[in-house]
Formats: sequence, structure tokens, C-alpha cells
Amino acid sequence: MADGELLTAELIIEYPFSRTTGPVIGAFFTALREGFIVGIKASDGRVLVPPFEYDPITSESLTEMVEVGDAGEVVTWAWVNDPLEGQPFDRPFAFALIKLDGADTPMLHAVDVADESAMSTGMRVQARWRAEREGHINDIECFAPVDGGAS
Amino acid sequence: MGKQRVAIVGIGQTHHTAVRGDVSIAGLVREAAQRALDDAQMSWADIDAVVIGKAPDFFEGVMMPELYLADALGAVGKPMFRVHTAGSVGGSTAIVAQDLVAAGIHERVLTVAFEKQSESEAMWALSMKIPFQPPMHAGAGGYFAPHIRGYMQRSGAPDHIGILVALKDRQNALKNPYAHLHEHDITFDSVKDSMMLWDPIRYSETCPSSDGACALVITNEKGGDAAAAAGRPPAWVKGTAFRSEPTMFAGRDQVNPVGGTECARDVYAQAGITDPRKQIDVVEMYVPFSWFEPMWLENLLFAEEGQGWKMVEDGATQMDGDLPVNCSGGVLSSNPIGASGMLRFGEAAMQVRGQAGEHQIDGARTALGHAYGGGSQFFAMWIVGADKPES
Amino acid sequence: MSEITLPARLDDLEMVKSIRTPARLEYDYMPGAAPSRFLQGVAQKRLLGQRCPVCRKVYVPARGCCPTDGVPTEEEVELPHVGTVTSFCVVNVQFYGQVMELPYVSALILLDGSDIPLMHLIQEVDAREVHMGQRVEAVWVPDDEIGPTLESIKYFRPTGEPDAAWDTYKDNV
Amino acid sequence: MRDVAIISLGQTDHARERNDVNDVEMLMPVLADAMKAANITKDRVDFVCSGSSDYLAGQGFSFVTTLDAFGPWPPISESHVDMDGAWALYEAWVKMQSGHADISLIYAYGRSSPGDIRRVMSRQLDPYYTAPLWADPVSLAALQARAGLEAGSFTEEQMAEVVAASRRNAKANPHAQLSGDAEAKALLDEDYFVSPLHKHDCPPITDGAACVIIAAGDVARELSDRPAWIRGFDHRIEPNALGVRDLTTSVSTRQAADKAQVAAGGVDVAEIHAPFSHQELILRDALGLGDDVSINPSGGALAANPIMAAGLIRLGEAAARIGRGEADRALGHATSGVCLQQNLVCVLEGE
Repeated sequence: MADGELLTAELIIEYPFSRTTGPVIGAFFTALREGFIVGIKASDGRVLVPPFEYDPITSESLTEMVEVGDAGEVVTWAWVNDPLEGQPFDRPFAFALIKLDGADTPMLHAVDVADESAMSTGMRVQARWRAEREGHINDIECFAPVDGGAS
Repeated sequence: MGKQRVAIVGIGQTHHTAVRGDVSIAGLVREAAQRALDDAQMSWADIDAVVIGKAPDFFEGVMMPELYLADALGAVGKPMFRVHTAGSVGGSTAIVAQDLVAAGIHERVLTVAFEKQSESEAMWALSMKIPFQPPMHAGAGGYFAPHIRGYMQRSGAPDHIGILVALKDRQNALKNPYAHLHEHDITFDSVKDSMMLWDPIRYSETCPSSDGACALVITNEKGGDAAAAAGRPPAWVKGTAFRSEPTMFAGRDQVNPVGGTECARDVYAQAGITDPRKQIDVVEMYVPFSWFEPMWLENLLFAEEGQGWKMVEDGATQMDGDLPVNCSGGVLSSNPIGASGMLRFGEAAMQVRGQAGEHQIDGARTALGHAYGGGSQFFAMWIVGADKPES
Repeated sequence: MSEITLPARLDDLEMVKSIRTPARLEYDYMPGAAPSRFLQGVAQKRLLGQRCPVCRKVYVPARGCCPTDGVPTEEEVELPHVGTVTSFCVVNVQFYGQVMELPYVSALILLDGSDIPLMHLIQEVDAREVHMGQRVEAVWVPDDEIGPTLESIKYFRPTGEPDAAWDTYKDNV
Repeated sequence: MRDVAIISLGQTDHARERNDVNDVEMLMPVLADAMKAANITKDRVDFVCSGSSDYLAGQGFSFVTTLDAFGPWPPISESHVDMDGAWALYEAWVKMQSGHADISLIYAYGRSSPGDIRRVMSRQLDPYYTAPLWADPVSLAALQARAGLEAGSFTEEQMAEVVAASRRNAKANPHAQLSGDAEAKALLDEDYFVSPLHKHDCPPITDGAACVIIAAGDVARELSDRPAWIRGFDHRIEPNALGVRDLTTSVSTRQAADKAQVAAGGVDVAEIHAPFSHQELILRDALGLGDDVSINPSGGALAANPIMAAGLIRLGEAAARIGRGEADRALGHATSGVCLQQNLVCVLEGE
């Protein structure tokens, strides 16, 4: 048009994706539903949590699943002041890589503390389980500091 | 440096089906890749680089899924490459992989293409509402039906041609253990009586929506010779070509697109083919709706314009005809979209290697693998042969 | 597939086989300069095409680029609201997100004076009577509902004129 | 290998939002600029390869119609990668190695403005364990930064220095989105965005596009006074999961740099695709670059980050330094994936 008015419109891409898991990922989610955590032994003997179907170094199929603890240590973390839609909390929280007891690699999840000053690398945290669980990463609501704080 | 000779020494595919409920996305691609490696008698460590292809990321809802698949495909510490050229992607991906070997950059390349359509729904992913447009897009069928109607009008082809193609491909699929559809009871009348989904396209003239993957191991001349010496004949690449043209432009021939014919001329010239119908023994052609077989027969210069349907009617494209097309059952019997092009390329290679089992054409020496995508605008083709090319 | 060994606590449990991971993303869709100009025209019940300065072909709706020459199309051409069906499809299939009632006819319609067909619906006629070469005209939504969207054209319907000659549209089939 | 050189670069003036144009309209002048700089018209181009992502566009097959910007008629030999345009350039270079083409045109484009880019990019994560948490690339880069800081690999002062240098360098780049005289000390006083990252440690949200033309042998010499010859070119990928990687280093960059023989001759200039400030420090180390190397004279991705094009621009900018005689050996780098999962290194030389 003469005034060159530019249009915009909302475009929404939405789908209720349903993902088949295969046996390894399925076992991890089954355990979450039951309230515990499993990992898998890598070719070099390390216990990977969450469990991967294929070795991250050799690419061999991995098969030996083992139970690990639901508490562990924060390896590194980020303080999310202003969470995005869909993230574990709509108030400030930390994303952290957490190495669980019995695991050799850390997993990503949220840590719930009042403010950033309560976070530190090396702190001990424990899974806070949801009451209603379906076999999903969100069956763990988050991790929270173990009483007594740092390890 | 000159161009190196290239051989296909390993081919693998999944069992294609509507929902592969037993595997993750990684498990699906891995299955095809492992079979290709086993066929090539190689291990993950033997592979220098991985080239992966698939159609839009929205199908699975994973952006750039190759990043997550690096571990499953043994790509860690190696080059990994992702191709996306719409429906032709499986073919384009194989060509990119063969270029890496032809250029002398790598000796052994694994190439994989896949789609796990059951994570969403193809009709949804292909028909997303675009603002400012009426909501009338109805997937690929709605897009291609007018082109088919145009072909019928221009060629005067009778209505039953599409039915014959569908019947042939579905019956061929009964000989292919990996095919998605195994319709033992299919008849001419059952196709004819199936619902008109996108008039003039019937339900039984339409490809299914599949989960599936295909993988190839591609090597240089040394690898091809070694496989041959070990009694596992390779398929030698005799020519490859891409062509693209705009989706829509004034005067565009959408029924018989120029890009397709130019691509065919290019790949034939590389392979020394002057009379394609005579010199090519078997064709794996991308036919998602049955009417595309006669359309592509013309586009690929197997028939004069307007005459392709007569080859169908005469049975020339049946397994016992003079130009068997889609002995595997083709896209009409299995359609994991991103993998469908590579399945055509791979099945062509299986034919010249003599490893197609029940759907093998005896004595096949030269085969064409064909894929197309977008609005019949992206083309990828290769010619493979049992004999090592001279140059 | 290799056999997975599980810790004892997972024995005899019904295994999870699939998970739900719904995703919703919101985007601002920006059609760009030329489509905005076209759609603003539609809001005034005008169909504005653009002519390529190189090949002189008229594109509607214009996207701002001649697809064969790769140059901007800037010269505006106003087109009538009548055209010819070059091909069509009768849609009879349901899918996720679909809102149209079945069956419906989507058609490629070559507006008079344009060199490229646009896709729209054909109604006010039995689907079995839609055919190539049929002359059709735009039916607009009521004036107070017209806006900058191709949905301002409710559909096209037959004009009742004799069919167009094959030669007038064969290059667009 | 066949001699192939980068001979021209075109790019948009990168901006926070380009709603005045669609992708085709955005690309047309960029392609025209690159062809003009190379003194060619489109009929001389033998192969076209592009890079883009459907997820950024919010539309499946978005690349299909943007090809119109080239005007692919008569039909052309063409391909597309769902990767940064730097990998499209790699594919074109391979194509030219096997003798199929003498001139290739590569383009890439991306918009970060239409969606919530952090949420969009979260779809890049593994779809079972991390994508359902909607973990975003800024948060994950923050995890990486803290790991590096606490390991003593770099300091917050060094990160601020990277940002200050980017802004300063970008003053001489007319295409840059962010430039100016920022003091590292003042930057450190700003609030954290996703701690330990400040907003300035993160890439700007950018809409933009770029086009690079490459040519082989004598054709390159005919078209360019000083072609930037590709002497080393490689890319490598790491595992996907952050938990199995050492986030404080970039193994895949080191592997690619070895293959591309960065060390054999050193470089005068390096254009590094580091979307986050600390990543430049990780990459400099992995690339083995000393203090004498001019890093990101264009300002880098911190000055403008058109996703999918930002890596291609690094290669084009590195080549441009050679073309202008400001460097004899230059390095272009591109990255893809979360926390530097995949990396590409290209070594360019003048003659």
C-alpha cells in the first residue's frame, strides 16, 4: 500500500508428540515411574546416567543397566532468573548437571533453592519425586539440597 | 586429481511399518546402519564420515536430530553431515556421501536416511496452517492431485492406469520382506473400489506413512575391489546428478518438469546411456502416488511424451516386462519420507549386486535410482552398475 | 538387537514404551513486503499482481521475487476477479488440525491477466461438475469481514461462461 | 586436492528484526551483492548449496521457496543442508573436488526474531531426557561457562574482554548489529542474565543472511585479484549429551584444526564462530591461537548472530581479509549444536 504497511500474524506450531522409547530409555522411565533411577554401563565400565543406548565413544550397543542413587553432587549449574515457558519452575531455579551416587556421568535437571546464594558446585542434592508418576523425566519434580547442605 | 571410482558395498534397511513402537529414533536409524555395516563386513571404527538425511524436522519434533544421533551412528570424532532437500533427500544424501569418496576425501562413508513419522502425523506436518491463507492444504495428495489430473487430460490416459501401477507395486511388495504394506488380498477391484481421497487419487493409489530407515556403505575403488574379491560384488556408481527448479513459475510444466528430464540426461550421459529403455535393466523410481509412474517414465525419457501410460498398460514395467519398475514395491508400499529416496538408490544397487532376493531381476547389470521432492522440483538420480566404470 | 539386562527391581514390571512430549512454539509470521502489499490490496477488495521486469510475467499473489529471474518484481498490475480453473482436486481426507468440511474442491485458478495460477476453493457447484477450463469468479466475504487475508475470498464459483479454450491455459497445467 | 578459493562475500546489515522483508526478499540483494563482487551473473554458477533450518522459520520446507532468490531457471544443480551455511560451503567444495563444478554459490539465512529463540533452540536437545525440560541454549552455555570458570580455564574478566573487543572491532564492520566502546570493567558491573552469563556474554538476536562464492583454479584467478585459497577444511562432531563431554574444552575443534593443519604455518587472522564469550576462549585454546593472532576483526557472532549464516560469514570474513591483502593465512571456524558440539575449521591462504 501507499504507506507500505507490513503485516504480521501469529503462527503456532503445536503437536502432542508421542515418542516410542526402545528398551533402554524405556527402562529408565519405568524406573522413574517406580521412584528410582537406573543407568547403563559404558564399554569402559563407567556408569552413564541417564542411560544412553550407544556408547558415546565406541558407539557399541550398551546393554547392562544398573540402579544408582537418587542423590548426588552438583557438578556445574546455571541460575535461571527468568524461566521460560515449559521449564521445571516458573520462579527462579537452577539448571544443574548432577552426578548421582553410583554414576560416573552427570545428568541435567533442575535444582530448587530459594536463591542463587544457596547454590554451589559440589553441593549434595536429592531427587524430589512427584506423587503421581507416569514414566517421564518430569517424574522427578527437581532436585533439592540434602539436609546439611554441602558434602 | 581425477575423480575416483565409487562402490556401494553395504546396504541395510529397517522393516518399515506404520509405528515402530519397539525402538527410539536412534534405535531405528541404528538398525539400518548396523545392517549396512554387517553387509559390508565392517565395524563402526572402519567408517571415516557419516552423512545423514531426512525430511522436515517437524515430523519428529526434533531440530537437527543428527546432533542427537551422533553417538548412535558412530560419528563421534568424525565428520557428520546433514542433508535436507525435501522428498528427494534420501537420494541427495547418498550423492553427497558418494561425492566425499569420489573426491578422494574419505575412503569409507556411511550414509543414512530416515523418518519416524509416527512421532507426529505426516498430514499435520505437511499441512500446517499458514497465516493469510485459506486452510485448504491437504497434504501431498492435495498438492499433486491437480498435476495428475493435468497428466490424464494431456495424455488421454484411461483411469485404470493408476490402478494397474498400484496393483503391481503392492504385489511386488509381497516379495520384499522389508516393505510396509503386504496386502495379500489386493485385487484390481479392491484398488478401484477404495476411497477417492484426493480425486483423482484413490486410497490404494497412495503411499502409506511409515517409520523406517535406509543406510549405505560407500567406498572407493580399493574397497569395491576388495568386496568383489571376497565374493560380495559391489554396485559401482556410474553417474549422479541433482537438478532443482522453482516451485511455481509462469508456464511451468508441473506434469513433466524440465528439471527431471535434464537431471536424467545428465546422469545418462555420465553413464554412457543413449537409449535408456534398452540400456537400463531395472528402475527404482519415486512414485508416491501411482500415476507418477507413467509421468516419470516420460520425464526420464523411457517413453515419448504422452505415451508412458501405454508402457504400464502393456506390462512393460512389471517384473517380467522389459523395464521392471519398483520391484521392491516402491514408495507406494513403504514411505518413510526422508528414507524413501535412499531406498530407491539402495534397491537399485541391490539389483545390480544380485542381492534383491525374491524381487531380484535376473541378470540386472545397470539400474537407475530416482528421487524427487518439493513440488516436483528437486531431483536426485544415480545410475549404478555391476561393472566397474571405465573412467 | 542386543539383550538388555535390567536391575532386579525392574523385573516383572510393565515397561514404559512411549512418552508424551507435547510442544508448542509461537512465531510471528512475517509475510514480507510484497505479500503485505498484496494482502493490503485484498483488504480493499483488489487483487494486485506484480510484473517481472525481465520476463514480463505477472505473478499473483506476488512474493516480491521472480522465481525464474531472481529479481524483485515491482510493477503493480491490478487483476480482475475472474479466471480459469487449470486443474483441481476433490479432497476427501481427514487430518490433524483440519477445519474444512469434506468433501471440498481446491483448485488452481489462473486469473485473467496473470501468468500463474493461485490455489483456492471452488464452491456453489457440485464437486463432480468442477472441471478444467471452467470459468470462475471470486466470492468475497461480507464487506465488514474483509481483511488482509486470502480468506477474504470465501471461494470461487462458476460464472456460467463457456469454458476457456485449452490453449489459453495449457501452459499452466 | 583441486585448488578452490573463496572469492566473494555478501551479507545483510544484520538487525534485531527484519519484518520488512520475507526470506526471499532478504536474500535477493545479498546474492546480487556477492555475484557483483565476483563479477559474475547467475548463468556462470555451476552449483548452488544453501543452509537454513525449518525450525527457525517455523515452516516445514522453508528452504524450498527461498531458492527463488537465485532464480533457478533453467534448472540448476543444487543442494541444501539443515546446518550452518559453512557446511553448505563444505558440500560445495567437495562437489568441486570431484570436478563437477567450477563456480559454486553458497547462501544461508536465519531469523531469530519470529519465535522465542531460546525455546525454539531447545528442540535441538535429545527428545527424551532434556528437550522435555525445555532446557535452553543460554542456560546450557551458562553451565559450560561455570564449569570453565571453576576449572580455572578462564576468568570472568577475560570473558568481558572478549565482549569489549568484539564491540570495538565491530565498529569497523558496517554489517554488525552491536558495536561500540565498551569497557570490560563496566561490563562486569552489569547484572547477570543467566548466571554466570551476563546478557552481553550471549549472542544478539539477529535476522540476517549471507552469500559466499567459491571458484576453482584459473576461474578463481580470473574473477578475483586475490583469491583466498582453501588449504585445509575439516569438521568433527562430539557426543550429544553434556554429561559425557568435557565442557571446558573443545575436542572436536582440536580434531578439525589438526586435520585442517592450522598449526602448519600459523594464521594471521581467525574468525571464530563463538556465540558466547567464554566459547571464544575455549575455541582459541582448542585452535592453538596465540596472542599475535587477530581474533574476530569483524566482531564475530557476539556482534551479529544470524543463526545458520553466522558460521558461513566467519569463513567469508576470513577470506575477505586475505582478499584485501590484510592477511596471508587466515582461519574461519563454525560451530553447531549446544555448547560447541560440532565444529568446522577452514584454513585460507593468499598467494
